Amino acid sequence: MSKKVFETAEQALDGLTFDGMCVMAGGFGLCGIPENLIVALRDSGAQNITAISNNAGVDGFGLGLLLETRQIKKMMSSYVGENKEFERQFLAKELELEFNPQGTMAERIRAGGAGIPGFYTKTGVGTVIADGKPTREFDGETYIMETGLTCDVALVKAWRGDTQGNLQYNKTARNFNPMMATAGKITIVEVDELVEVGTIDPNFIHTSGIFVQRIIQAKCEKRIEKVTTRERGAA
Amino acid sequence: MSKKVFETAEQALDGLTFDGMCVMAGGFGLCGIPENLIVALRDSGAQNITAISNNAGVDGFGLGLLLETRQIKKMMSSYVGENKEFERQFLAKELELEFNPQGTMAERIRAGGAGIPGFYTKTGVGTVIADGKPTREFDGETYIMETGLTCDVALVKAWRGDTQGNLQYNKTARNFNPMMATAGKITIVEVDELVEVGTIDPNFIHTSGIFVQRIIQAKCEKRIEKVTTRERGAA
Amino acid sequence: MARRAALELKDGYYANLGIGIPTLVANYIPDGVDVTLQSENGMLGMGPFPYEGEEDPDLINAGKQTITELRRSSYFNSADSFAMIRGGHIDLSILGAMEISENGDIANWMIPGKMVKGMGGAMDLVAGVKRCIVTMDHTNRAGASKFLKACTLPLTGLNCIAMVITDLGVFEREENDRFRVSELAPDVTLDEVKAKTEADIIYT
Amino acid sequence: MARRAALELKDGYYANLGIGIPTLVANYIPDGVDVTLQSENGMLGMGPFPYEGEEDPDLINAGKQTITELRRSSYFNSADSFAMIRGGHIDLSILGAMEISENGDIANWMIPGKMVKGMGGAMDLVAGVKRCIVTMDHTNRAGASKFLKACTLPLTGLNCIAMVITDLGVFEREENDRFRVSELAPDVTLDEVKAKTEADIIYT
Repeated sequence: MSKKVFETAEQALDGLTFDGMCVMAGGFGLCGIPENLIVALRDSGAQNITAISNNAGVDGFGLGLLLETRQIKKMMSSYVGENKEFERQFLAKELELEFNPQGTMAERIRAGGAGIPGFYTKTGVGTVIADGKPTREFDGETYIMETGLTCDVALVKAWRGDTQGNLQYNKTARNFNPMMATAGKITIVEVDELVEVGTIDPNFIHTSGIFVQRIIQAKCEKRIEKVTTRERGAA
Repeated sequence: MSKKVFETAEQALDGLTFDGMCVMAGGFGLCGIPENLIVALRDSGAQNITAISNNAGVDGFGLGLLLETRQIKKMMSSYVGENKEFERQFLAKELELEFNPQGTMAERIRAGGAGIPGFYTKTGVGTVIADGKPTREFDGETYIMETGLTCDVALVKAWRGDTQGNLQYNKTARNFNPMMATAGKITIVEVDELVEVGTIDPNFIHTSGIFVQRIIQAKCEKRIEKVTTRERGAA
Repeated sequence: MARRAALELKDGYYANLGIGIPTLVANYIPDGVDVTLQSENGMLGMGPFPYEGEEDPDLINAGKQTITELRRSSYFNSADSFAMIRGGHIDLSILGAMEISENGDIANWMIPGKMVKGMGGAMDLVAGVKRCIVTMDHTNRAGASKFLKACTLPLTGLNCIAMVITDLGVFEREENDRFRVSELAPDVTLDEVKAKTEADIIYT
Repeated sequence: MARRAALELKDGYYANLGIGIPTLVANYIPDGVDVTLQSENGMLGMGPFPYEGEEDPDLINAGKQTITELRRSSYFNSADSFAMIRGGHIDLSILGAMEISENGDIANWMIPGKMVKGMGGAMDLVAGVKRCIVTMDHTNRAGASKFLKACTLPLTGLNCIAMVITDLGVFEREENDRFRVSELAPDVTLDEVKAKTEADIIYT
């Protein structure tokens, strides 16, 4: 039962990294990213990584760490605004980039995990996103076909997990993590809190343990990208 | 806020039923079916209903009630084994029937609610289910295209709901209910327990209130189709 | 513009507000109008910014700003969030734009030759939300119209904008699919709008 | 057959057992082998039947029987359940069959001319689960082989069965996609298997 539990991020990645691998990393901005697993992936030295993640981290944090070391060959994202090193490498053509509309990307990852190789969406019809993609009419409207995505290793951040890999996420730190957990040939999770099996109410498990091969408990810095506050006394 | 809350099943259906309407009803067997809303639908007198539901109830209970009164013109289901009146009407060609593989049906309903008009699946390739459906190859394997399903009114059974329509389901009574809640032009829910908004932890809401137009609290009989037990002292 | 856009929020609406001017719309929602805001990173029932010291790194909006939750809030994953958007369950989206065309196309995500940050959820929103309203300046810094016969920038979505609110007025798309001037901003004349609008719209 | 099939359940497996003989397999899972059972109506970690008086109408398996939960259990909706199945996350399915063909086709859901109850989740299981094993009687009541060159009944799935366990023996599909007799049941001879098997399989 405890075969899924590993002590450190490094041990959790052991034997699973290789040059040219495809990795998914959960998170939206810096919220809900598998911080420790990303550091361990950097330290593994794997090169020419294809990274699927909604964003590319910031300089010096999150996937920004892997950009600094030039371990990423290609990014698939919906928005990469907050990263100077990313911009530099992209403009110097050192980095491939495939933009996906955020909802299309989320659905492609869910589809990959669900054994659905393709689906139709209205998103992107008539835009550059539709270039080269098959189309089909339904009820007189045009839709484009998008394909399912899977990866070699999915790196996931959850709030609480048990030793069987059953997971719960916290607030908007959920984002892409649950779908990515289903789309990895191997899924590795870092949780704030690792608990005994039976602790989490089975009605409220967000990700079933079947999707999780390895799990670690790790302390996250949880950096905030944009602190915004209101004044006390304000509405 | 309380505009979504209705007193009775009859009131909750008021103005929404019509001849030829398409209805989805949640539940697996008799587990998690919207018992009271089905009775109210029968009493509305709507005729020629297309009913989308994994099963067809039993004689005298669940959708079996609507079969008795001949209000159903067509059923879309994956398994209809437990209903003599169903069998009689079907063999007499008084009832149309479209079988869907259970997983295909679940995904078609999810797709309908998610704005996905079509998707590809391996389920049913080479069987009668594939007849007349478009196919496509992905990585050298053949898949068939299935379409999204929506309906005029979705009847949903949940365990707990708040006055904004946020829902939680209990155990395997969840089944088709959450997807159907997303696929109705109008979604009506009956819950065992109606609570004030703010009572349910926002992290563990299964269906967001955005999908729910009307909600009632109602007592369910919760009939068990097959009681199976083990002897005390047994493993 | 934000104040005017807020009038489009009806009681019981579920709405998604884009970054920039649209975000400000939340401040002008009329009393007694109950609106639930969606944040496409996975939340319904977005609350105001937190008090200082109460920021939660696990709770941000689609603009990556710290926010708070409300009693009605619910969280979900990104696939479910965009299922909600794509499936037409969001009543209204208010978003910014670089260009709008007379047939309701919108361009708001890239300028060729400049570094492109990505479309985020914008393409999904304009394709999926029931009614999309744009707030934008009527002209660019050089004084050229942003309300065009056809967009010159790469599109975000085709034939999807129902209303345009600019510093000059309000432009509503009618059943014949053409935009009509429905309101003028204070001290703005129809002639001024005509002069600053390239799109072929109805002025009466 | 159930006892033999249980040997195919390896430690750490997630498995789905069909109705009938496959259900009995759970009783023979060897000690020390940790297997999690899926029920396609929305549960992982299916427990045994409840004690009398402790039945929960909200807790049934795919055969509609009352069951119990375990410490490891989790519940999910039908779409997520079949996402799990279709996506290849279930290691093993054991199911019954009316006919099996030599190329791994299975027919187990309808007999033309008889009332058809439906395929339930069977088509999804055989198309999605990593490894599908059939347990069935080798011949029908009339003594005719159910292990055929080609199925005569409407198919449930194409080329999807990896192993057949019958009252006569165990038949494993090899890399060349042909079935081979890998075990004989007690007191069964190869000649008897040959006589009762229509399918072209390997007997050495």
